[in-house]
Amino acid sequence: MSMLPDLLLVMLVLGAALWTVAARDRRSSVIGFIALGLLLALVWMRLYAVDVALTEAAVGGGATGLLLLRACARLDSIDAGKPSAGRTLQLLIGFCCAAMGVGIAAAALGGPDLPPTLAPAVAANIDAVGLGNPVTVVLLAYRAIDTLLEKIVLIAALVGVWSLAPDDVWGGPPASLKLAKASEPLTFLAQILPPVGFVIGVYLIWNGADEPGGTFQGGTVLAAMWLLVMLAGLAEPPETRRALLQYLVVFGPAVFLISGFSGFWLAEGFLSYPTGFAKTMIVALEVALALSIAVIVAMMLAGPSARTPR
Amino acid sequence: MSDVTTLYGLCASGLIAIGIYGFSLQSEPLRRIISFNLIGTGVFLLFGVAARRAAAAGFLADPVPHAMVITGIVVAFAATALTVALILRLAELNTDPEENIQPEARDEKSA
Amino acid sequence: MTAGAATIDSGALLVVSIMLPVTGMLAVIVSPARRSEQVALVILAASLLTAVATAAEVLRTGEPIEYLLGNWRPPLGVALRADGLSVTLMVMASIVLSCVGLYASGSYLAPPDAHHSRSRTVFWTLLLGLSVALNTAFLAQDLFTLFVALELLTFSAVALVALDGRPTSLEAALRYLLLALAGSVFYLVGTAVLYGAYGRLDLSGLRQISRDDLATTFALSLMMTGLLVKTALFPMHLWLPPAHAGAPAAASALLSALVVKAPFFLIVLLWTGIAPRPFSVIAGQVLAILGMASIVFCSVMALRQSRLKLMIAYSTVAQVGYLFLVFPLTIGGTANLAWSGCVLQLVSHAFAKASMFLAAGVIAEVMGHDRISNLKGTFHAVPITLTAFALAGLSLIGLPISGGFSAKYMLLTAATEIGAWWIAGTILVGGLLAAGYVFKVLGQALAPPAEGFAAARSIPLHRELVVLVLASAAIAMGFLPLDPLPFITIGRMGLP
Amino acid sequence: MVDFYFGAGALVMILTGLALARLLWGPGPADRMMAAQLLGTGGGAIALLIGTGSGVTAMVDVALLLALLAAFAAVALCAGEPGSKGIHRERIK
Amino acid sequence: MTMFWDAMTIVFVSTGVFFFLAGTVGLLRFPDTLTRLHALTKADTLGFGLIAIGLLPQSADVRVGLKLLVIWLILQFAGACSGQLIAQFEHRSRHSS
Repeated sequence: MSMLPDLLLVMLVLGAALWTVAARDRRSSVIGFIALGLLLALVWMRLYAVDVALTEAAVGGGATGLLLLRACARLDSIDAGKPSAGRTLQLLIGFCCAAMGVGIAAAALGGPDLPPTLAPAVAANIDAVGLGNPVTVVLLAYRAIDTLLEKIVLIAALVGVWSLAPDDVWGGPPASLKLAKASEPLTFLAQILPPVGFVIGVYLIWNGADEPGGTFQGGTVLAAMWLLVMLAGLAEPPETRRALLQYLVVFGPAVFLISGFSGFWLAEGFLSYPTGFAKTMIVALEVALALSIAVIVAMMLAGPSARTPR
Repeated sequence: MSDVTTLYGLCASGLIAIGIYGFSLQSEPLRRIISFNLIGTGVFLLFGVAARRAAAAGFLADPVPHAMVITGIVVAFAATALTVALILRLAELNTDPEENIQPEARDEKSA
Repeated sequence: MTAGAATIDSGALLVVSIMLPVTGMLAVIVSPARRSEQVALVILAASLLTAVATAAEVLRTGEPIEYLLGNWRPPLGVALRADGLSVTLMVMASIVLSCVGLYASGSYLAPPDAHHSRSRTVFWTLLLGLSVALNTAFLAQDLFTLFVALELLTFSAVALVALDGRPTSLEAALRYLLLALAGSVFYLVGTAVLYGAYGRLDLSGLRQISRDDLATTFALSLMMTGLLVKTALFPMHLWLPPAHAGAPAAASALLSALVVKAPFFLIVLLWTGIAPRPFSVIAGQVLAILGMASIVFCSVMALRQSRLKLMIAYSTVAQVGYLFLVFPLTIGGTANLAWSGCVLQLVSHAFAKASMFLAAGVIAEVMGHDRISNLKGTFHAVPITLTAFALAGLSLIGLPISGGFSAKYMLLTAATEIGAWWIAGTILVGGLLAAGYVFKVLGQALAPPAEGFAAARSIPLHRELVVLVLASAAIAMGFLPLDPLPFITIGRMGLP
Repeated sequence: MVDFYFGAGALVMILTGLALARLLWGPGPADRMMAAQLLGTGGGAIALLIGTGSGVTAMVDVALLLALLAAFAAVALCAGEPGSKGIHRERIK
Repeated sequence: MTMFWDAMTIVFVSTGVFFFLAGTVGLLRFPDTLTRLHALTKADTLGFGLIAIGLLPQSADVRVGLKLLVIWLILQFAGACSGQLIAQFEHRSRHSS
């Protein structure tokens, strides 16, 4: 009995994936992908990875979904898709991919009977950090360098997105997100939901220290709420050259960097936290990072500048 | 419990295979980046399965791969955003060849 | 206690070499466009100093420098480690980055008649992004951290390719991005399988416990395939020529000289560090065969190009092919010589290729085009640049005295000593073909200018000098003794 | 009780799956937007049931996020429908 | 006492699932978009509410219970608004084409 939901879930996931690849038009494919993102949130819950489930729901269902859907709307007038490969080639590639899948399954599942794990090491050292959520401890203490570099990756990608603006509008605001068919229910939604979403986002960030949640999940929720306001036309995206915006983008990573270097003097080296203050510092860091993430994610979705700066 | 992880391991492999199939056969860049995301999702799921199999020390799963997956999801999102921006800009340039010649005219329209 | 203090100090060098460009990136974003160049140049100079200091420290002690980030011991934490090979590459990368920075400073990215702050801000931010990514790739000792570094490298490089905003560049950038992403995702599949099998991703740990089983073999094959796509080895090289040729000259120089080398370095890490014995032998053969195919096929392609930048880009694929010849050559007793040749090829190609792309940039600006058949009078217009081009060409062909010569000589000696005549033959054929494409350009460019020839634009002297400095560096590598280099084996696990 | 939760969860999953398939095939944009709504309610219910069944207390947070994003996704789908925001149309006008 | 609460959970959750069933049947059987919309938004939101109420007695602490109610409120609100949105969208696209 306990396997039944899992079996169904796997079938649904694979079905959505097949739909995403095979769907005739672009938009259906994107919606299949969004559905997949939400189903995966359930899968992650079954694998006891609630932090990942939250991230997958926020990113797969929310951020990536909006990104791809807006792209669909913009691409509509352009191309209708090209002829696909011949049937023999399709079969051949399909066969290769199936073989690859079998290989990966064999390699991943044929492991040792007693799987190796870092869980005991995480548990043994978690008291030194003083947080209740082991995933946050891994992200901001043991493997803090990955998290720091990930923020740099986000910034590089944002600069990459911004760089696609035409020369003459560089520094100006991105194209307005306001829906052409904006209407009263939308405005109403955009007035009521963001305060609720804001509280939920802050809750996720705050809660992340001890329970599932954290910076990226919370930050993305904040970004989603800002975008909702912009979609309803209640606010316009800011100019990318605005100093406040640029400082917000670098604020979180800069705080991370400073706290990392302070470890040389206050603790045992780069990216280590002074004993007793680790939790305080990590929570402060999470708040700063979430703020930057919210701005970066929202600006990535808004796209490059499209109007001349004032 | 190992049955469940086997099931999800197969699911992950299936996702990767479907994703690679889509990635290699589709010609439209937007569809390809969606397929890339499918492969990525499958890979993250592999990490998740490894984490669940390695539950120990009072944890229901090994938290280290979970942290890696979160980082991976963020990176994949950044990749998708950059690709989509490139696709859109390219499409824009291909439809409006006069794009860079009449910036002022465009401005008035969008204002 | 003093010994402990000393290690902390030298370890801090590793942290600084990654975090300095990070700081620079953040600073460039918030500083106004006209300041971005100064900020970046200061950071680049400081990075170069850090790299040299790190190299000096490794050379002085004869020991690798290791640093545990956050003081967490691997596999839980992530370690940085600088050994002979990685500091060599770090110094190389810093030199090339600084030279390209100098070349791009001043007028290059800022034509007075256009809104130039876009390309300025973007160029300098992402130049520093490349620096972060490369230094992390050379130092980090964890397969997942290396993945993040590879992604940072890709994003920075892609945006640089798209910098000039022309549809052709954007198309090349898009193709590059999609293939590079496919490469990273293959790498990540392998990483996931390895984590499932070993429960850790730190290199030193994996090295000790890696087994010869299905999971390891499969994972490593996937990872290497992904990295091969990123390093653009035949037959996965198709994205490279349009991308490298479409980028602005300064960016092309970085892409060809440095960006394709990071994935190669990772392949070396996997091959020497983790790969179990029977697998590594087979993989080594396969890699070498692909390398040989790259050399022959892409040299011919380079010969057939009519545009200068495309020719140089194809030459990159061919020259990177030489690096892969090293794997089967390490089996015999000449391993050390082969590795030295490989490293020398890597470094001298970086200098020569950077110089060549920058020279192509100067030539394109002076002549107003880069069609090889129409380059008469180039020498007359920019003698320094063309001298540099010729010197860099010598190194690519492998004529003495040059870094390329020493590198190919070492590889050739190693190949003949173990009787690998097929590798030796390819090296010679590759040299001949390279001579073909280099002299094709030189023959045109050295010809006297046609009637009424006038340079389209004059070039500031400092830029021509930078090109010459890079080419001279490639030549200067040829003055190293033709013996195995002891420096690169310091602390390198898995090297003989 | 665990079996009951899982059983109920499985049932909702089948129902949601069927409805999802219907909506994906559905002819118009409105059907697609309904799919988002469905994933919020259905997905939320499944999350709660399965979460309670497996003893994961934090499943409420997942359900909370799904509910919040369902509303967002409905709006996003509006943004993705033809004619709602085509930059080219806007310029041609 | 647990027996009583468990029974309550079973009753409410089962009714909730029944409403999901009704919603899905409506979705599959009803002929046009607006009636399908009606079936879906009403039945599913109600079904979710019943399931949430059913799970209330099982929640570990007050916070979890509160969150259950908040989710329901959000869903109701969002359902109402997006229902309106979808209907308007459908209405306009019918009249424009």
